[in-house]
Amino acid sequence: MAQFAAAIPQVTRAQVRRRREWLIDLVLLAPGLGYLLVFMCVPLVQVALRGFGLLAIGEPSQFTLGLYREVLANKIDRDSIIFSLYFALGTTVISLILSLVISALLQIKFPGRYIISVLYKIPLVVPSLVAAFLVLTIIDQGGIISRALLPYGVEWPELVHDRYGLGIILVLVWHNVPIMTVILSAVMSGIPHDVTAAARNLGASPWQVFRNITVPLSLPGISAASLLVFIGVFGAFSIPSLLGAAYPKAIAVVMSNEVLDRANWGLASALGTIVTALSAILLYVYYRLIRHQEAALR
Amino acid sequence: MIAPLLFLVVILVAPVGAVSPVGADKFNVRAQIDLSKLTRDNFTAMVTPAAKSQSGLVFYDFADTLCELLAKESAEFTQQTGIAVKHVCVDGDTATQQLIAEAQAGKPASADLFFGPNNSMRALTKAGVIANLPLVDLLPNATDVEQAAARASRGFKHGGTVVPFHRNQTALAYNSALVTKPPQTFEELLTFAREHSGKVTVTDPTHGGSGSGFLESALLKFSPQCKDDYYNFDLTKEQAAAAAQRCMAPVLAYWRSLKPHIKFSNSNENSIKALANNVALVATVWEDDLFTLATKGLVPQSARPVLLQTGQVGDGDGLFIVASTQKLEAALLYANFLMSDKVQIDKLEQTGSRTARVNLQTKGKIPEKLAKFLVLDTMYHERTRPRINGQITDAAADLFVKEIIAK
Amino acid sequence: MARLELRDITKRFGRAVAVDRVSVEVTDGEFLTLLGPSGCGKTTTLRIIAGLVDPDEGEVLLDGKPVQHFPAHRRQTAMVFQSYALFPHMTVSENIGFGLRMRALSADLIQQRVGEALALVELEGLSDRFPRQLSGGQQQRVAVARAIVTRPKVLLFDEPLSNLDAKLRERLRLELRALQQRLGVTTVYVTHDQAEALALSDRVAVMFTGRIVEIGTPRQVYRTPRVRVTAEFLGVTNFLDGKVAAVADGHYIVQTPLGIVEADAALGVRVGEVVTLSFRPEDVRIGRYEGTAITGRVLHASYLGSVTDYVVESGGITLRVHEAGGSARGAGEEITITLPATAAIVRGE
Amino acid sequence: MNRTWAMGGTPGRWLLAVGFFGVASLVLIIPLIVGVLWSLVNPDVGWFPPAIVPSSLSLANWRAMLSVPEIGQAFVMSFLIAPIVTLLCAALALPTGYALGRRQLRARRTIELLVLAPIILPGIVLATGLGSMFIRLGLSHTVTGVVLVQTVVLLPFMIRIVAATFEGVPQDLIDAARNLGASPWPLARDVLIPLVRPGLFAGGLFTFIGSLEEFVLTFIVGMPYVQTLPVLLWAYLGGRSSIFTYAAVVTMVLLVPTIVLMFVAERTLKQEYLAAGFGKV
Repeated sequence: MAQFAAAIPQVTRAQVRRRREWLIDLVLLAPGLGYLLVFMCVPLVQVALRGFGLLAIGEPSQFTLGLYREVLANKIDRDSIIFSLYFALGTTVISLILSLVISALLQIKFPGRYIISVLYKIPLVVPSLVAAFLVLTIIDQGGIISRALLPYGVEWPELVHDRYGLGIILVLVWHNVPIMTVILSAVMSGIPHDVTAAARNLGASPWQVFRNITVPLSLPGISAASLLVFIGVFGAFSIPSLLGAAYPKAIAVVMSNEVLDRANWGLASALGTIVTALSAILLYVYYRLIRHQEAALR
Repeated sequence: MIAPLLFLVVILVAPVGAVSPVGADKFNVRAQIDLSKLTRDNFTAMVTPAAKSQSGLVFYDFADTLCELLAKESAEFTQQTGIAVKHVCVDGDTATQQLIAEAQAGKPASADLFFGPNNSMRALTKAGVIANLPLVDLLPNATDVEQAAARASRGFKHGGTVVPFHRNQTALAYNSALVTKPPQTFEELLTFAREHSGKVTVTDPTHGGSGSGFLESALLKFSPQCKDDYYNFDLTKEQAAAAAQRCMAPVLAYWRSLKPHIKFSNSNENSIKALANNVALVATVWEDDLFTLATKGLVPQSARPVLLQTGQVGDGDGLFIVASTQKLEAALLYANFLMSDKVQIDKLEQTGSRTARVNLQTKGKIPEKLAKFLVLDTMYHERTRPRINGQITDAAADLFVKEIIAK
Repeated sequence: MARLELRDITKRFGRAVAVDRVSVEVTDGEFLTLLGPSGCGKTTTLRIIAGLVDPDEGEVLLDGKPVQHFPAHRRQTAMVFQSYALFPHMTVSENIGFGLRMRALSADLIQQRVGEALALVELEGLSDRFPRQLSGGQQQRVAVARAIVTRPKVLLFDEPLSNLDAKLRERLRLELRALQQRLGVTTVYVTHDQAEALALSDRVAVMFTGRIVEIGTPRQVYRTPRVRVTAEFLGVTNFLDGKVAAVADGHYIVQTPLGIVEADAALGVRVGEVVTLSFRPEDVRIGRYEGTAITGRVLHASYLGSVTDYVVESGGITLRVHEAGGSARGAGEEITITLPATAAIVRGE
Repeated sequence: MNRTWAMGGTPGRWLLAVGFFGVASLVLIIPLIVGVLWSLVNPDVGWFPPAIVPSSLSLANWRAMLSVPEIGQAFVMSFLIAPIVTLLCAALALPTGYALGRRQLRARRTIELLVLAPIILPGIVLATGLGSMFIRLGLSHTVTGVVLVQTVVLLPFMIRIVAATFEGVPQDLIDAARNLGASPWPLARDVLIPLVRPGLFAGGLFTFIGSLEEFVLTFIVGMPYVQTLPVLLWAYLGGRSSIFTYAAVVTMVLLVPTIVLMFVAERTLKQEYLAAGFGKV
């Protein structure tokens, strides 16, 4: 065996080995990636094609840009995209600020920290629909807060089904703060104590340490978390469908109406492609930015 | 990597051949019994034996308010007959699309019976989902069905294949503890809204029948000249859109003055919730919705329904047998059960859903403490109006969103 | 017991050459140390011997038989890792017995040999502890026990002492050497610590940038390095350029700016050639003795305990000079020093 | 002064603790109590403003909900689907996660992006594609279909957690085992698997809870036949009809098992696993 192997020239042997390694990789990757290829990529390709009138369901297939023209010409669809971008941005910014503060404070030892570090994860396992219900019972007109304020003659503003999507943002913040906090706490606890101690030693106040040391060193986590939350919220369906105003509607709600109520797969696909494309652009920008960022931190 | 992927795409999207309807040349449904011999009189004798051998009926029920009740009634039917029924609460539009998609794909339908939204019946018939049996003429319990509702749904003439199971009524609801004199005309409503700005809630017409019904009532009031079009059910989609365009102007004018003082809600129930939370003093509702939620303690005792003098539209929804069913006889038996006195009266008592059966005596069947959530019988008969051509409503609603809501 | 031979081993990672045509022979029972700065390829070479890394070219021979195609688990080498690599989920005795279990030995035999190994590293009482319950030194012993218990043909050490404090390191160094000699097992030891290499090894192979630049006994590589980097790496040294003036019975007479210094024979050096001499600070004596004595001025003195380290300037050239003990000469003081009788000629930049 | 406050002298620490618990009760505990109260509202009396606490409580809503099979079926469906999805994800993610965590892959970036995609893709887009595809495959409205779509969105978390766990096993330990004579199978059995077990457990728990929570895909692919608890909750929250009291009942039925599960397995939900699942992009 060894002699046989020795007889083969070195280069070929290396190639054989490389091919074998590649085969092993392939076999190992096949279950997971194969699954995703079949059940994610295929439908996505279908959505993309259907957005151009191909593979149409219930109508003749024909290449057309009409669906996109329809979307862009329709103020309702345009408004829904803008509305989704709006509450995604709002949710991301508010969640980021809150979770930065929470994560930073969680780095400090205080009585009951362990309980808090368990409690704050509850929203992670609570379905967002449950969150919607719980928040509704609190902040809706007629919710607990408005009832508590009634005797004082304070009129509680409309926070649910309102035009500014405040209820949507509130529930999404409730749900996303823990996710962000998990990511940010992990990053922050990775910052060596020496570094912050050094900054303190050089005369920085706690706030200055937070601003000049903690936040910059957490940037990779901050950007990743923000991206995840933003894209996730941008396509959110259940919360906006329950807490949204009659107008404008979130893009996902418009899509589901097109699909479920009108079986208008073509238009929904065009909208879906736009949503995906916007997310992809964002992801691309993120990677461009992160490359610089990472290079700087290394 | 790309090639196999494309291959997969092709395989998975290859169109499935349309399948021709099953059954005899006259009926699009397969039966054990001879359907051509079936009449109202021999119904029970003919259907029952065959039905007994069939079990596992699937019944799609789209009405939110009836979901709980019909689950119980289904269980009772099973107990009586031994025929198991799976009662599924569905979203009307979704289920419609599902059944159509299944029919187009040549797949057996997920449901054997569908109690569905009446404006879906046109599309469902076109797609061959509805068994072409004139249930209204066959079911013994359907003898006394109101003629206006028997053979058409929302203007679509189905010839009795869809039996009217449930009648309902759009209305205004108000809080009688805070509103002594409820608005009874559109003008009074406008005045009321101006005096109590933000305290009137209207359902978005694209999000709930209480809203689109209100829109139809407004069309009837402000553009009476279009009445012929409203009730012309032979219009094409384009003609309907043109009619809506023509008739909407005064309605839009009214709405422009009303809009600053009202709030839109995005579902029938949210309008009622606004009332319950004291956010609204007046709201557009379905009468049976108000009633049902009242039984669950979600409507304050002081809430009352009222109809505008110029009329508000009422409607109803029907149920039909799905053409691809393998359990036709059991489905027939079940449909007849749903039209029975007991179910129809339970329905009224527990959910405020009116019946299409004119001879059914319901007087005294409503518990005293719930009767106040129904429109008085005299007012109902005087002010109810049939719903107009649904295609006009759809076109009008689109215009409404564009001109009023999105502004 | 075995003889290990590497022939022209080359390993590239991407475009970087980690190991560059390394050839070396380790005789039966010999203790060879691969010494070099980090990144010189010594650990990679060790892993190639263990079969954990596949060489791109070259052969690994054990008792004359090529083994480079054997997977790691059939190499019959045992390695002690820098991190110890103790299995955190196994007790001490389970860790030690792991290799024996892999060889499907009987339970009794495993127990017996684990017991012996524990005794050998003096850890008898700790057999049921988990690694995280042990001190660093104890973990190190477990790692050693785990390696020797399989009775490997070749024992491999990858900087096994680098995670210990200085005192413990020195003690374990002695223990390791004693253990190796008792077992008589062929050993390859990787380190960047020159003192460790000198203390432990039969021979030291000095590696730079993937190559073995010099190999010899500790004495040879320290006292008479042939290569400039070796001299530099193995402690403080003085370099002095000069011209070969004459050759006499295997000795060179080299004329340097500071005077005549003799050098050991080196291959291929001709009279008239300019060479670099290397000599250690302790070879320069303070005071006037036989040989070339010069005067210089102390620029800087630091007391190191066993010696005092002086930086001495003479004729524009600075030299490092060590004097045993702690006589206190201050900066600026004029002193006389005697250059060493012999120095080594080194090559290379 | 400043120092005491922010860096936590003793008073500062107590202040921080009080603050945290205050916020936690406001955003977690009070909503839960209000949720419980809503499920106990007496339908004959109701709970209207300005009452802060219902004047009369009853179990009528629970009785009403439990008298129809709907909620029981949804419960069974949820807890039937979740373990199947978890097992499927584990089976698919183990080899792939291993490859990502431990092997040198040539197209690593692409593969990582592919695995990331379902996490950041809006569920509704996937649902649109899968919905139409499953109708053609006859998988719509089936448990199989729902299991398959949930797996699409949960598999990436599993793969990422498994990969991170495998990655976290020091190469030295693997090398040591091989060096000590472990061939691939004993290596996996005696060293690798015991070392990654906590990670696998965390991934499994994560997937299980994820499946219990998943809504949009289940909704679009499973409706109306496959109704899980979140779908039912959506229905009662206004998706179908807005019946707050019933929604409260469903909420409790859904919430209690998940929170219990979380507390039981709190230790496995370590930050690093969670961060691996959500974190790096």
